Amino acid sequence: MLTVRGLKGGYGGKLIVDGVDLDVAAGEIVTVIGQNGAGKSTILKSIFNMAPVRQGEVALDGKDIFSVSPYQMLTVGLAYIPQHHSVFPKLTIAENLRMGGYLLNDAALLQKRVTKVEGMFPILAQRRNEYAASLSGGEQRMLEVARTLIMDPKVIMLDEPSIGLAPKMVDLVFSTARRLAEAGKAILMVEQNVKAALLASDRGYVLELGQVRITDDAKALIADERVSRLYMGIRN
Amino acid sequence: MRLSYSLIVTVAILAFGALAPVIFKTQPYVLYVLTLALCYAIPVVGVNLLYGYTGLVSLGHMGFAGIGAYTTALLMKSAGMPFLPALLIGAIASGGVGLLVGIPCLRLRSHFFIVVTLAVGMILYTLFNNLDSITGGAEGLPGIPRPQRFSLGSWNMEFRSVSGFYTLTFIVTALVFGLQTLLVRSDFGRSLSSVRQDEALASARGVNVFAHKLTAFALSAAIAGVGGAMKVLFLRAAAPLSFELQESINLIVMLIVGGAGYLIGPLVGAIGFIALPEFLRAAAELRLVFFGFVLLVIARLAPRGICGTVELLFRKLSGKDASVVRHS
Amino acid sequence: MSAILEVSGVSKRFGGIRAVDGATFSLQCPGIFGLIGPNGAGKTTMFDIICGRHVPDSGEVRFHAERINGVAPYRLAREGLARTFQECRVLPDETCMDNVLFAAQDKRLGREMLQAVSRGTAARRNTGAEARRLLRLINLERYADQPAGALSYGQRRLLEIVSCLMSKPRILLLDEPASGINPTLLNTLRDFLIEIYRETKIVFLIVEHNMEFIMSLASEIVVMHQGRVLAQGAPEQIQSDKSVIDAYLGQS
Amino acid sequence: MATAIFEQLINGAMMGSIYVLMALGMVLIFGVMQVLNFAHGVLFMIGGYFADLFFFHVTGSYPLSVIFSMLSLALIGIVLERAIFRALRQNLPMQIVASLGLILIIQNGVIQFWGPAALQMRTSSVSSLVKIGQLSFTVQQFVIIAVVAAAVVTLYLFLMRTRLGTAMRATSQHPEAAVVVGINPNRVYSITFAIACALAGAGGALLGPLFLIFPQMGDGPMLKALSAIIIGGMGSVPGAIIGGLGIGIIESLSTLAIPTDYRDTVVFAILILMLLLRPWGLFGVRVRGEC
Repeated sequence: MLTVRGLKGGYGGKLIVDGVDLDVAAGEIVTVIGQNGAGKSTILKSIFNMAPVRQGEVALDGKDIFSVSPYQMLTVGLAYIPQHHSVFPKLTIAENLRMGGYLLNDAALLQKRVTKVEGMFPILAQRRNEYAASLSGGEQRMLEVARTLIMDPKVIMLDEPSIGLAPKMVDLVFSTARRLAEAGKAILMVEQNVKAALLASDRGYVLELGQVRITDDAKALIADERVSRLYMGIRN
Repeated sequence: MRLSYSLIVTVAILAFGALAPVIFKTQPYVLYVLTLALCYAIPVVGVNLLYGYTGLVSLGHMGFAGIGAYTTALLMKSAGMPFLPALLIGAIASGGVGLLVGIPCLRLRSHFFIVVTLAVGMILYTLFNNLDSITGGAEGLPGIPRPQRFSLGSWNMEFRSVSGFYTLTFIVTALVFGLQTLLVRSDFGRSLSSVRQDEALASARGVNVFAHKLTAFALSAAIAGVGGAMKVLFLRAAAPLSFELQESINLIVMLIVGGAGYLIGPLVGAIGFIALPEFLRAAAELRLVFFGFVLLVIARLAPRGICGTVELLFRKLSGKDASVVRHS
Repeated sequence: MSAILEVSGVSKRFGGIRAVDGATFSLQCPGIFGLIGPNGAGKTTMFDIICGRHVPDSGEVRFHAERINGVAPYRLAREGLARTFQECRVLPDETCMDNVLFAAQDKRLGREMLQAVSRGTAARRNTGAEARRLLRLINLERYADQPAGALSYGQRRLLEIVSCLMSKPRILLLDEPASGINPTLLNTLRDFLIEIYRETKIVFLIVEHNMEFIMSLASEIVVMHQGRVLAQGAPEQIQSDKSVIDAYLGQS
Repeated sequence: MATAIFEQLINGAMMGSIYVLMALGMVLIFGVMQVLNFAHGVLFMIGGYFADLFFFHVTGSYPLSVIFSMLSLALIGIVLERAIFRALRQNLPMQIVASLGLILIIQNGVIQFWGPAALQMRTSSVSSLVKIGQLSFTVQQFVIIAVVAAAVVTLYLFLMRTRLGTAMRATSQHPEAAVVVGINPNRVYSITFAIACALAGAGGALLGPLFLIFPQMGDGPMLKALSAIIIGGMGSVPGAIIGGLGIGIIESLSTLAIPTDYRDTVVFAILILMLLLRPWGLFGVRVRGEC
């Protein structure tokens, strides 16, 4: 589904991601872990064409989407949820969802998609006329996922979805990701919460200083000694 | 090479300035326009100290020039005070008002600070226009005496004639430019420049950013006051119209076109804006339209005015690296 | 002998989030100290509190037994606290030499005005030699007269550190010096830091993500997690500390 | 006394409406693009000149010439945004230099093209009077208040109900998230500028017939509109509306107490007090962090 070859990216003169190859198949959850500053977020920004300095190839279903402008990525099926809260705080939940479908100019289809998504997240349906800022951290995360699903993308990239959430909410986020994968979507996650994320994923990449050091099945990585040593800066 | 380059330019300007009365003996009109340009160059130096070196934009600076002008004019006209003390008190008055405005307003965010200077300029203009008992209201203050004769042994100088007053203005302008050079090429100037480039870094290195901004603002207001006073003495009348919003905008136009952050930027800008068009006989409006386009070019392509472009060309010709060092 | 830097019970909230929550640690003697912790542990906020950029809601920070929390950054700089920035800030329009000399300049308004009148250049001349020596140390001497804006990111990072040293600080705070630096320059940076530590013998406090870099450089590590100090000790001890590994791998 | 107050209230509401038109334009541009457009006054002014041009030379009908004037200003707005302000979004000093450049070009261009003398635009709505008690007002005054009220409601509905309006609000609240959901920021910026300049054009076209159309007619209203958006709270649309109306009414009522020459000073004194005591304004959100 999503293939990335030789990706380089950075900003402010700093080259942070230095040649990364990645693959995410449909129905699969792939997680990228590594200490922060290793370039995890920059990978997603570079794929989505939001990093000022970038090189390499990005293809979705074999089609090259490297030079697609960021606000058109959804039209080719690639969605991205940024790290910090990306809801529109002073828009209502319903308006946030409508903005999720900004690119749809068919009102009926938009309404159909909104009701389908509200079905998946009942909390959003009940409070649809409240401002998004009134939601809790976890609920805002749900709204972001729901908003992204309006365009029914093939690939969804999540930047540290569990950050700042209570454990109960973290499980909800990862189970939702699993539900989406089972529905055939490809999920690429970047995570700080290593153990919980790997438990919920199929495959993982371990990143250090902008390069992939280890790639393996998620279960294998959990048991892999090298991961914790790498986190502690011990040269293996 | 760097020092000699700016030394040559300075000596050349000083020589030409000093000899101007002789060169243009037969054309008093040229001297008239040059004097007017110099009267404008002085407040532009004030704005240069503020924007060019400290990074603060003030849209009401002719208001401070007005305070200096009216103070000096009243002291000379009613109190009969000689020129020098009256000018100094005028400068202190405008500098003082600058301090009073600066203390509360310099802590505001840049958007708000600019709007406050605009509002202060407007309020000062309204006061000049309406305090009839003091400023003579809309008609202004006529009959301002020229400075008395100044004699040194056998050699004496009178300021009634255009060339006489030109020489006086030239001396005052040279002193103001000398003050600017002293301030800029010193530890104080370096701290101001650090405030312009990166306030957080400046304070992390020990610069009291607020104190430096306040000092720069008060100094630039005082210098503007001197400029206002000279212009009023030259025209022998103080009218509110010469201190309204449009005039404050002209100061910034002159600075930006001349070259903000350059010592001779204000002079080049003032001559270019005031003197040049007089000789080209272009209609006033076309001149301003032309300057409008020059501003757009500067805003978009960000060359640093005439001085910046000249330096860039100079560096390219001499093959040195094209990047520009500001306080040349 | 009281500790050089003492942080006791410091807390700071931004909106709902408790960035720093009662952190306490102290640096007793000169040395290179690392301050690490997973994302959102509050180490950057802690760093900014020590530098005076944020005022803590509660608790105290003492530098050589003097209370410094709430003191303005420019006063701290004059007290001998020098810091670098995460985004690496230099004066882009000034030459490298002027950047370094400016850092050493006495920035009290009165002194500056005096110099403007007296035109005294003795102060600048004396520091000129030291400046050239340090520039040679980071082989930037040939760029002395080039504007700092033209340097590469790594070179600007070294110039920033040299500028800090020029003001003869009693403590040097480095904010993620290794981030975005290519491996070859990283060794130059490590050797340079070791070299200047040997020369100055003051406290270096380095906030850093690059574990391999900080573990090989620091003599003592402070680990922060969820706004509190989780552990403090020698690198080897920290690397094998179960609670630290769990903190990083998200067993929180 | 009551009739004098009532008369000033009407005048205040009328002038306040003009300030609202100008303030709405400036607050939209600032809210969505963080650009402070000091040249808004001259755009307001050429709105008047275009209305005069269309009225005398193209269509005889005043309403049509107002609409044509708004359309031409919208076009000018798109060109200005594209050529000048889009690149200056982070650079406040250069925004000012560009604005000053525009002021010089447009103001002196108008003097060159139309001549310095003021234009008289006698429309029917100005000459016919309305009698209330023993006070008489020109119909134009009520036309202005009505048109501005309609403009405010239309703008409100546009921002709240339409896809594009919501996209504009979204971009001003969270630019990165707007891009992520597929909103093209450049398109939003040019539409914002088009609307803002059209509103300014409407202001000029409405005020022109009542007073005179002359090159400096936009300067005063621009300064009042600028004060309005700051007092109302930078970036807050309701703030701009209430700020604009408030200044108009306070200004007119103040003429009962103090000489009319000090009318402007009252407004600027309030502005400075507001900036010192409550820089984030009535409705603005308190922005934390170093000032």
